[in-house]
Amino acid sequence: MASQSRLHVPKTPARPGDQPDFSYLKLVPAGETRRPDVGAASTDLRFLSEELVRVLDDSHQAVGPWNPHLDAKELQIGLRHMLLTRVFDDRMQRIQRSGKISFYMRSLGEEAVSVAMAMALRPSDMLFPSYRNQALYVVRGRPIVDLMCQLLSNTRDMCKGRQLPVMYHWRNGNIFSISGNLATQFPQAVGWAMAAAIKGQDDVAVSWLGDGSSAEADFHHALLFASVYKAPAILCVVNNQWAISTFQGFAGGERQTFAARGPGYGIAGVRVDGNDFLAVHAVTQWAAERARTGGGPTLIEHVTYRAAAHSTSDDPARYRPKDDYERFPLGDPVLRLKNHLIALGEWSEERHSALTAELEEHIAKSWKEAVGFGTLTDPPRLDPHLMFEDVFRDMPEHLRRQEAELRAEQDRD
Amino acid sequence: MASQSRLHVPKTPARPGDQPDFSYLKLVPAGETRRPDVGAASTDLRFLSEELVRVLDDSHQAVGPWNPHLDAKELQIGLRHMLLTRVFDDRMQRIQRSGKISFYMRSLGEEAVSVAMAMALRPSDMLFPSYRNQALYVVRGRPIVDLMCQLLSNTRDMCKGRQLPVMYHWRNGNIFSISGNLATQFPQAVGWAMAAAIKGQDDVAVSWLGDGSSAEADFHHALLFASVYKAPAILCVVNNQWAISTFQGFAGGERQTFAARGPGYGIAGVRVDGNDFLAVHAVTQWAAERARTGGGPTLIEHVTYRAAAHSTSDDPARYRPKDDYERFPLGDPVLRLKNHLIALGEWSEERHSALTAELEEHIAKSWKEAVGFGTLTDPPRLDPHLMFEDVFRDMPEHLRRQEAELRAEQDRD
Amino acid sequence: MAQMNMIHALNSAMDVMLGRDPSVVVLGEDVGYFGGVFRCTEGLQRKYGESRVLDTPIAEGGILAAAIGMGVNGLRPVAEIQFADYIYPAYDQIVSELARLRYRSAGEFYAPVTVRTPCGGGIRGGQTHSQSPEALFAHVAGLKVVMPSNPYDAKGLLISSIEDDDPVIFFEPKRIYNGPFDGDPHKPAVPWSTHPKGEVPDGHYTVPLGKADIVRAGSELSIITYGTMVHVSEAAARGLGLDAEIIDVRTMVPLDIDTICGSVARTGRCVIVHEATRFGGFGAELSASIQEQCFWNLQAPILRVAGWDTPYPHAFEWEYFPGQARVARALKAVMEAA
Amino acid sequence: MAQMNMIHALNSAMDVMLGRDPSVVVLGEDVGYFGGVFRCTEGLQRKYGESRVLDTPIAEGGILAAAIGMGVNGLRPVAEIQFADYIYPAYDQIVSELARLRYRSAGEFYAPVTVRTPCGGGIRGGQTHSQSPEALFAHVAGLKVVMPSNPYDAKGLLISSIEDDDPVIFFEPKRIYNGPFDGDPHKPAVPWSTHPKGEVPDGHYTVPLGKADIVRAGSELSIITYGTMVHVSEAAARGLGLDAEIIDVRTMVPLDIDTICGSVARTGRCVIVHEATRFGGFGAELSASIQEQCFWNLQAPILRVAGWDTPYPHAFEWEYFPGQARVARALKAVMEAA
Ligand SMILES: Cc1ncc(C[n+]2csc(CCOP(=O)(O)OP(=O)(O)O)c2C)c(N)n1
Ligand SMILES: Cc1ncc(C[n+]2csc(CCOP(=O)(O)OP(=O)(O)O)c2C)c(N)n1
Ligand SMILES: [Mg+2]
Ligand SMILES: [Mg+2]
Repeated sequence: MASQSRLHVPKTPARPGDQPDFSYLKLVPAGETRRPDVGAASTDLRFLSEELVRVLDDSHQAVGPWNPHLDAKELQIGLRHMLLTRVFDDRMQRIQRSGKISFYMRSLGEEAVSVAMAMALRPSDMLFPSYRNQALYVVRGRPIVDLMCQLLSNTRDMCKGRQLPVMYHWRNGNIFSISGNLATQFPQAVGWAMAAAIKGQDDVAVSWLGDGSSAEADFHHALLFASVYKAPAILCVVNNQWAISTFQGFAGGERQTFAARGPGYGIAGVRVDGNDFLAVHAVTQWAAERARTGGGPTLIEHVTYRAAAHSTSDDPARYRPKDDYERFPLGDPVLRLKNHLIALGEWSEERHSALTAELEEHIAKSWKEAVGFGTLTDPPRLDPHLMFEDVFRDMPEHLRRQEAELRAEQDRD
Repeated sequence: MASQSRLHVPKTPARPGDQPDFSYLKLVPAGETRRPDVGAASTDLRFLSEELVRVLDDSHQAVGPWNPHLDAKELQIGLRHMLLTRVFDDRMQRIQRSGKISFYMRSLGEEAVSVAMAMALRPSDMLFPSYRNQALYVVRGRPIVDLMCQLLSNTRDMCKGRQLPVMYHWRNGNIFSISGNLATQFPQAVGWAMAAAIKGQDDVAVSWLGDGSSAEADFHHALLFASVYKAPAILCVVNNQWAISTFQGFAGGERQTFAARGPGYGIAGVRVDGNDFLAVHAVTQWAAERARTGGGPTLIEHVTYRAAAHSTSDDPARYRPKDDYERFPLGDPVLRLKNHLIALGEWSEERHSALTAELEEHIAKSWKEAVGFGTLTDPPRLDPHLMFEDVFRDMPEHLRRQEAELRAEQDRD
Repeated sequence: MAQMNMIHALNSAMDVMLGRDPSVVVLGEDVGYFGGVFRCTEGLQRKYGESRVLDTPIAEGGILAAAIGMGVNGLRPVAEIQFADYIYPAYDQIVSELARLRYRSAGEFYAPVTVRTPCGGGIRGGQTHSQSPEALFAHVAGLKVVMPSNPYDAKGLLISSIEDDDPVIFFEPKRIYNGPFDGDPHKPAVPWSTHPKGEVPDGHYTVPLGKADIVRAGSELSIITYGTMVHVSEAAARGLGLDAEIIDVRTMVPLDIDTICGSVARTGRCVIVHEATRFGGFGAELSASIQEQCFWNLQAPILRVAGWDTPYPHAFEWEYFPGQARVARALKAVMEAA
Repeated sequence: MAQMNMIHALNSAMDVMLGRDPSVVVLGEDVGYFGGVFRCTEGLQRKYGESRVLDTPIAEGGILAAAIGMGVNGLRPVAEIQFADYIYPAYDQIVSELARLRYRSAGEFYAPVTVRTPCGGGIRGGQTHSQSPEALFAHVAGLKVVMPSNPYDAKGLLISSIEDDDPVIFFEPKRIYNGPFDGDPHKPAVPWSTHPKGEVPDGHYTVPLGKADIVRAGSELSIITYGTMVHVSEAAARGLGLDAEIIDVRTMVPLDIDTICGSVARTGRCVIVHEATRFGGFGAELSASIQEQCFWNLQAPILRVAGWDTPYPHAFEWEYFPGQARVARALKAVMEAA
């Protein structure tokens, strides 16, 4: 039966044993894509969804109309945030193997997406992240120790032991709670933005999901509601080419960009080099200003690459070439910003090594502090009865009784 | 609070008391839109989703590259199907008022969409209609009596009394069962088309939903799966401007056409004058050939108008101008085809009145026959125990016991 | 005080809350300009504006997601799902998000969303305008579930639901929107004006969530029911001349199990009545809990009267609907047992 | 005969059916090239090709809709939902469409879709990798609902499900994919090779839907359970030295109530055990039905042991999970009663 099949199945460019192949990636040289007025009609912006906004060229210079002209200090801060995120991820990955935390997800290779965007936004803008945007916490200044305590589900865990590692939240930092269910945050961000418009707030809602997650119904709900009510929202598809083992062609990326979905719904769509700190920053500024001035939502596709395994439960060697990432044409976001700063004479290998060492030291110290508040396996431990709280604002009678049952059960042990 | 609101709310062009206003409708003169090769890449077809395919001009002539050059006989058959549908709808509407049937939905003003499409397709193509495509049954030759028996939930009801009126189905006619839940049939049609491709079948799946229904998640599921697997499917948004009381702007039609969603997903999108029998026929042929030759799916937006109330439970005078339809720029599909045939010298007012009389007679006779098999209120009646069948292929024990309980309950009465 | 049917009472509850609390918004399909297909929101958009009473796209999942986001941003959304039969596209946002947001964020985030939706049969609506899916929500930790049986409770419970910081799924038995219904479709319809609970205060008042109502005190057996079936049960018991204690559950979550078990402990006999399909319906939870707590008081098996385990059939509505005959059979069986 | 764990057994069932019946297709997220995140479909795409074993977009609603359409066009789709916690986006297509298609079309159309999905906790998966939502499907008329507790049943029941013309929701308790689990996380893991039901025929065989399995005959009380809890219940009863009759429900719909009530009628005592949250869980239906039919035989109240009515908490997994201690308390209570 399969023999006579005419079903089209998206091609995956390279599997284990194959040569990495990125010929499918439509690239545009840095500086080439036009920067339209933030007030332009979405129907005049189609080119933004099909080209590729880039600022950093191959000789590490910032070029073209999208150059945000950030001063060196800001770039150095950005580099530091990206590096800290990377060092943190790297350490947590190794610690998970040791069994002290049950699960972890790295953002290796995608740090610019979260860092440049968070830096280009206002602290009062509300962020609805996926599980791979940990750098947002770094930029907004949440102590790493707090994140580690969540990973450890220990006595200082912001989630009171209820959530899987990396499912952070931070009300005072205006970062929404991460759901284990993909894409649900996307239309919620639009609802938040609608409320902002209703209340006359200036703030923008920003949300992220992956190329694979864009297949979920909530992606459509988000674009549709954002379009209908012109909600002040920035919706990001982080196209890192992979959804666990599945290539982005299976999410509809084979014949069309993800950014192009925007114009289809009558909203602006922008395709940006997600590993180009300056380009991401510039596009974010543009979309935020557009939203704040009543221009409505923007869909941003970040073209990047998931350099690490999907999670600590995953082994990419099973489904893609080992050296795939080394061949990725858009390179590494940390390296590219570093080289740009060096080209500007504002950075050096020495300073970079020094910074790396300093951050590793900081992470190591933070970890020591965090484990002092307990781990999943070692005391001190959270009181299990926290399990019954926050199901409702006030604990109803049936949960009080179950709590009592548990107490009795434990007394028997 | 509302005072300071900045929320954009889509405009509804005219409400009761206002002058009808169709200035929002982007029109293109008949004959102007290009007819590309059926094998063209979806990315080169964007213009089809933004312009408007039209064949019949204001002087009732068939013009331009999309003219399907159908012979007069075929046009007369099309006119007959449309007229029969209209006469049937009209009679059922009046009968519902008399209480003999519990509910009805007319397709007044939209007859060309179903008739021209069904005539342009093969009998083996599988149709997944909404509740406003009754003309498909007329074209495929299901006796009107059978439809009436369904409306009456009588002893000849194809649904065995289980479904609300108009929720027809016809396996041997290759017409899928209508669900009361909007849009669910859209991705199911794509699954059917995927199976056709897997089996190496030549047949195409065709589905319809309304402008309002296109907001449902299943619209997105359908376009996405159709795009990923290049399924041989034709997906139609029947944009009749209204979703009960809600204008199509609330479904995302304010700044972009519905057809434009297609290119956003990398599939062909065509916007067609849904009241132009010839244009609908031509576009359907094009899309069907494209699908059969491996070109993949097409999204068709039919620009038309819901001339009648949403259903017998609705009163449009509450939410739109009484004379809105009379001012609709694309006119009436029956009248337009009739005038075209007259212009061709292939039809006349006399023949039209004669045909109308003949069809009214046919409907009246059919109704007499149908009520002979019982009505919702008058015997003969279906055996209520049919209620327990077809929940599963074989009736499980717990339903046998409930069936017995019902029998006992009825004996007590 | 005024005479109100359930539609007026629900409309009045939203009117009162929109007026008192600027953070309250109403959204849903056809709820704005049109006032809702059942007229429950009639006049509210004219009074409070297009950004307090919003017409939405036909996307139940999007409506719920938007409501959650609005709730997180300080609004108090009241979302209407046009028919309970159409709530499933929103099921993921309700079950995975709305119900668990407060829990997973350790109380930092929550969305005080009320979801109003007409449920139940008896209106010739067929399989997609007649469903009673309350059990599919009552099983989900983090949701409150409510169903009123009269205008007075409808307004008071809806105001409580809107003011409540937890998510509430508010079911409205559409068969009794315009008047109480005793299960006999052949009798002329009775308006709410004939019923004491059709007397409704104009202003703000609440009926607390989590409290069942003893509709009729009695000694011979306890009938535990809610929604339309409260009226059918009353008629059935009256028909048999039984001194039944009839309890209107009103709130399925949190469940007022003490009032319910207190009654069964006294009467020793219990019949549970609901419209939803029987297998795995909410009656199963009631039966199981009552049996656990009142086992030693029971003089007869607890029986459940419910809809048959089939989709809701259009032509056989009155054979499907658990009317007086079906309730009466169970009442007799329970009285005759021992 | 071969030694298989549950993953091998499920893989073998799909392999056998793909080989025997050209209309069988397998589809889901990561099920193709990769072989599934739990490896259940490993090797199948290589063996049967990309259009018999399909990788899909991450859209559970789309996967179910496509499967329904394929089923209508003569295929026999086996759809995998990566975790039961992610089945809700497909809930509308399952409840409104798959379950009711045959009924609403009077038998003209149906879709013989099997939905496989890993369920249950015990793997440190937190609130979105640990759920047991079977009650949310068992209440829906038109769906068959299955949950195996060992490799032999898993393969036989999955083949029956795929061959069945009705839709089947097939839950796989992921905690026992690799070995039976008695509820004690501190003991070293035991492989299926140590268990008689780890012996599985290589070829085609079926375990019929709708038949419960008396895992252990006994006289003192009946334990009604399924999935992982079969093993926890056995251990708990053993620990108390009770001569318990343990019944593995296996198929929740259609339910083998006669075998269950036959047992309870004999023993007069009954404990129901499942992992899902207690309120409105499937145990409520079991308790209610057993009580209705066995009331006069019962010497003690039927008790339910279940997960607490909260989301599944990551750090408190073993306080949440209904382990031997919780089961033992109920067993003692039921034995001591009277
Ligand atoms: C509703 C839902 N379906 C499936 C999953 C399982 N799952 C978790 S991550 C993932 C892949 C997501 O890929 P992508 O969206 O590209 O994000 P990335 O991991 O690449 O950042 C899947 C299938 C889930 N968490 N939720
Ligand atoms: C899932 C779902 N939500 C809501 C409804 C109620 N409803 C029935 S028809 C309709 C309007 C549909 O409008 P449109 O899609 O434009 O089709 P038209 O009636 O104009 O042909 C609505 C809201 C439904 N049947 N199903
Ligand atoms: Mg990805
Ligand atoms: Mg419409």
